[in-house]
Amino acid sequence: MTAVEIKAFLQRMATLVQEQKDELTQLDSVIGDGDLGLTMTKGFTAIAESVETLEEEDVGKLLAKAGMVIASAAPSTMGTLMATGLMRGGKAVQGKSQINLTDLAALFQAFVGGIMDRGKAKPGDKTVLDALYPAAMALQSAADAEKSLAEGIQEAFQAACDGLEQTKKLISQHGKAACFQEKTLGHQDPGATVGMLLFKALATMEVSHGIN
Amino acid sequence: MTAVEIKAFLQRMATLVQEQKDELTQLDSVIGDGDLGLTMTKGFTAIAESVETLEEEDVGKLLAKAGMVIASAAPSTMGTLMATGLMRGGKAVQGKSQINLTDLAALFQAFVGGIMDRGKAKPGDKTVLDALYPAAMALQSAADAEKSLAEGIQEAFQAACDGLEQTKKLISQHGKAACFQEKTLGHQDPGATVGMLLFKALATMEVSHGIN
Amino acid sequence: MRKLINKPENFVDEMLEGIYIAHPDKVKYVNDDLRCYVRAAIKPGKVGLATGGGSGHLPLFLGYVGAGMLDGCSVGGVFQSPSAEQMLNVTKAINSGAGVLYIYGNYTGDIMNFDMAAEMADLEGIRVETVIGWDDVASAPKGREDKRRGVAGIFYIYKIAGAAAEEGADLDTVKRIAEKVRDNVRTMGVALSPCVIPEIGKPTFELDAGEMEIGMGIHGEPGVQGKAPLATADTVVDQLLQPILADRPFQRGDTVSILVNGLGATPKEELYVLLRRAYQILEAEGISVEYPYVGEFATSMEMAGASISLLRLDAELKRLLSKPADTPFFVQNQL
Amino acid sequence: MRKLINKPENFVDEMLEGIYIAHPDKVKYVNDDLRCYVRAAIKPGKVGLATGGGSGHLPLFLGYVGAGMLDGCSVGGVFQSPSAEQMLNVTKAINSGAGVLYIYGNYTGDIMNFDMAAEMADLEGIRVETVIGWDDVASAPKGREDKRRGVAGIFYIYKIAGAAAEEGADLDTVKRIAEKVRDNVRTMGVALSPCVIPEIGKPTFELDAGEMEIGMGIHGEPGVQGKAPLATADTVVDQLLQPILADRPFQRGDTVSILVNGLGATPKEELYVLLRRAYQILEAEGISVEYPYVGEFATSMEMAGASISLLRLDAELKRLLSKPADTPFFVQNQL
Ligand SMILES: Nc1ncnc2c1ncn2[C@@H]1O[C@H](COP(=O)(O)OP(=O)(O)O)[C@@H](O)[C@H]1O
Ligand SMILES: Nc1ncnc2c1ncn2[C@@H]1O[C@H](COP(=O)(O)OP(=O)(O)O)[C@@H](O)[C@H]1O
Ligand SMILES: [Mg+2]
Ligand SMILES: [Mg+2]
Ligand SMILES: [Mg+2]
Ligand SMILES: [Mg+2]
Repeated sequence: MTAVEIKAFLQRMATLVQEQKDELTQLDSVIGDGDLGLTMTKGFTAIAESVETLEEEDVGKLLAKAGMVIASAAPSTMGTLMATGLMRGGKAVQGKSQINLTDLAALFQAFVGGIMDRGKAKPGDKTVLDALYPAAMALQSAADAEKSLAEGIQEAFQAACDGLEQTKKLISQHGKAACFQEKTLGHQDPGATVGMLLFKALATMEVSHGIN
Repeated sequence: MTAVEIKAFLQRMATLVQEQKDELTQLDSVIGDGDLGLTMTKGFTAIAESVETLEEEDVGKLLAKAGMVIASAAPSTMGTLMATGLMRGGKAVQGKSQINLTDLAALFQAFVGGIMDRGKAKPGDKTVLDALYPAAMALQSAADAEKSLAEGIQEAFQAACDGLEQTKKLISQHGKAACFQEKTLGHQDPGATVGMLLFKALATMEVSHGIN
Repeated sequence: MRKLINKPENFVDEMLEGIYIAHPDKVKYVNDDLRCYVRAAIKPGKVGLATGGGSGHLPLFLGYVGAGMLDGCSVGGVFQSPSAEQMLNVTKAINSGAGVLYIYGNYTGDIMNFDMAAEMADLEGIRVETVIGWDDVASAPKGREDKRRGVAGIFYIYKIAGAAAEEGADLDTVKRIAEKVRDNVRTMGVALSPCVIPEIGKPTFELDAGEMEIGMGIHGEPGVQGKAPLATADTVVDQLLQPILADRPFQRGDTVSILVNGLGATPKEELYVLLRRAYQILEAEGISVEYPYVGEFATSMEMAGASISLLRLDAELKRLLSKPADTPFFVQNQL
Repeated sequence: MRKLINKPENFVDEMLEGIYIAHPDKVKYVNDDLRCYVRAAIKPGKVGLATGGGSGHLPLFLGYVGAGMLDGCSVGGVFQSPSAEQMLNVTKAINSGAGVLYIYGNYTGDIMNFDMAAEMADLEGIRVETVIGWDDVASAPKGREDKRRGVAGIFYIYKIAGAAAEEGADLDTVKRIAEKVRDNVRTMGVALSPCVIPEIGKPTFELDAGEMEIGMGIHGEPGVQGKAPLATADTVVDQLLQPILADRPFQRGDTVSILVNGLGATPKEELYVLLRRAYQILEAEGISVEYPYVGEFATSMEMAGASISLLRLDAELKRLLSKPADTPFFVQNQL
């Protein structure tokens, strides 16, 4: 993937988040404060707009820049976690103008690690990590198995979807949802939904000349 | 009429006002603040309760006492006007343990005069006076024509009803209604409704041994 | 009803009990009547300032009793006048020989009761003078100022007359100053929702979400223009300031104080949005603003909406407005 | 929406413009960013106190920036954290060499951003310490205090830490005192209506007239017990105080300050009705009350409801609480 494709990915994410705005708001209303649709739309739209005209070939710097944009545009929990993930993920691939599946796996390992550092949560706590962590793991396995980039992304997307589904069986341990405790059982985690969308964006982004 | 009958009159008024509570509130909502049902019920109920056990043969003192009670129990515009009317009307018949039609006419002349002094309104200004003034005049005419007490009261009641009806054609000049100006046209004056009820109470009160 | 109350008929007295419990060093009641509310310590020789009116408007009316402002307040039921007897009792309690000034809003019920109280006070040898607040431009045309309702602008009369009395001015002087404030203050309000009188239990009028009523009174007296679709904050400010500025006494070169008052449910955030626009308009008119006040000064319980008052300042009013005040509901340091 | 606003997306900035216009002698902004809100004059050598958080809670958070309280506040969108960058800019502006203490509420978004800001400030050589308010008893069980939300009780941390800093205490001392306040304050709230975030335009939850939710958070986070029919004011106070008193640290013989806080639409009249009952209960528990505060201290825009906070006082806290403060939103004379 080149910087152009990373832009396409980020733009696809903005579109997906816009489309899912009401659903995100709805999910966050039940076990949170109902702002997630708004903040994610704001944050990813700001990213999409700012990368549009950005002349940047370095994939890492592009992602770090996107992280800084969302940090200011949407400094909510998810906005800040996405910012941290993008900045750390970008740092992991800094200097590259083209990334392969191994790079993408490294990027998301760092992305997830950054979120864990910042939010002090772990998989199973019913957060965005429950979609991101298995997806990052799937990317790594696919890279280790020398699968194609497209295959790796598909498997990661699937893992994210499964992880998201699993959040319904978990009890929230962090953020505004934590005080609902048992009442969060049965509800899909709003943040994990955003995590899943990141991989859906990767899996469904429009590319001019195929992902490579 | 003896003090016993004056009590019956005041008690009848309390009942009528209670029955009309919602209508008074409704009338006062349209061109006022909607409290008239509440204040009149409070005020006349307080009178009814306090005269119940009062050993007072002097009709004048009884009425003055009733005025003092409503002054404290319902110090709204109408409450205060009724208080002033009762006190001034009482003063006009002070010392009498029995009043005839001539006395009743004098009582209501003073009643109306007190209200005019206190509120600085005149008939035609769309106030309680538009029911009370013609009724007091009718009492006076009946007394001059040496009619019976019952006849005089009937004629006064009729005059109050007619006066009340006329208020629909007037524009409010006083109180909270005054700022509506033209918009008060077509609406029956809430205070005049209370004025009419005073004469309805006289005309329909329960008496043990006939009005005499 | 979205209200935290017990029995509606006990509402006012329970509120008063809470106030006396909270501020025993500042206020007390006289005549064993919770509704006869006076400053804990009356300053000897000072002109006494009394007000009174219905409950449901906090901090109006009793909230302005305290150092640098008023000495006593008779407290009525929700939106109801207190009785003449209660006013008399307050008058007697706060009179320390220099006479008493009544300052209250232009409502028939209050006027009649204060007049009765003044007559009774006169019989007891207490000199009483009266200044009635009538700042609500919406409620009567120019030239009929004395027919206008008293609304949030009365705060300025309390504040400035209070400062004068605190300095030791005599009754005639305090009255003159209070009248000057009355003649130089104008208010317009807008309501966005009704409120509920506890004892009535339902709104006295209907106003749907998305509707507003410009010029509505603080008891829900309908505005002069009727209901209209809710406009933007800036448009609303334009609609409020236009009739104020058209009325005298505001002119290019004037200095005014502005009071942006919340009616109850409207948050402070919105009041500052209104203030912003008001400054823009006043600047364009060549009127400069000093001493802005923003907050809840005269409410209608949980009514949503706001009012804007302008007071034209001269040197005397400005000096007195800047003086400190300290009541349980209003604290101001020297400005 | 019963709101006086212009474009929802401009709401916060227009509010801020209004505030800066009204109080130019008291507050200003730095970095050309309206949302980096600081005291107009920074006292040299004083420990800087910074807070920050979402808008929609006035006077929280920025309202406590001023003499005797805080030095700066980064301002977020409605119910949204400000950004780490904004926090850093405020930190730099208020640091006069003695270090900066962050005091804010226990919300993940704020924590992560303040942590990032502290890391960045550290790189710039500014010593930053943090005390997080977590007073809301409803939001996590005893023993998990650090999981509780920060609500109105944070006022006490600002007030008391602010007084200590103003006196010249060093960063460690101010932090120790702020932590003591945090450990001794407890709050419970009740909501009677939802509020509307301008940019969302509809209530984030439903609460019918005649319903209440005990323990609801100030962003509308549902309470622990769910909706219930609205009870009388006295019963509500019982339900609020019981869990506070069951939690440590309140015991017979204690002296407390009480804060009865309105969430926005609830009138002051009702707050005093609540206060009355709270005193009755505390008296029965052998707890004496000094320094009651009643009013709007931490709101959720036009939400109806209230919260009650208790702070256990020792001699040090009492002395500092009694000190004067003067901000555009909160004025207190020496008590
Ligand atoms: N400490 C944490 N670490 C990782 N994710 C978290 C943490 N706390 C909350 N989240 C995620 O954030 C989501 C809520 O995000 P958001 O609506 O932005 O929060 P808020 O409105 O409280 O700022 C939750 O659904 C959860 O997935
Ligand atoms: N100055 C006045 N003189 C006589 N009657 C008046 C005067 N002002 C108002 N009224 C009467 O009072 C009625 C309203 O009474 P009330 O509801 O008690 O007033 P408020 O609620 O304003 O105290 C009006 O309908 C009118 O008949
Ligand atoms: Mg959220
Ligand atoms: Mg009325
Ligand atoms: Mg309010
Ligand atoms: Mg409010």
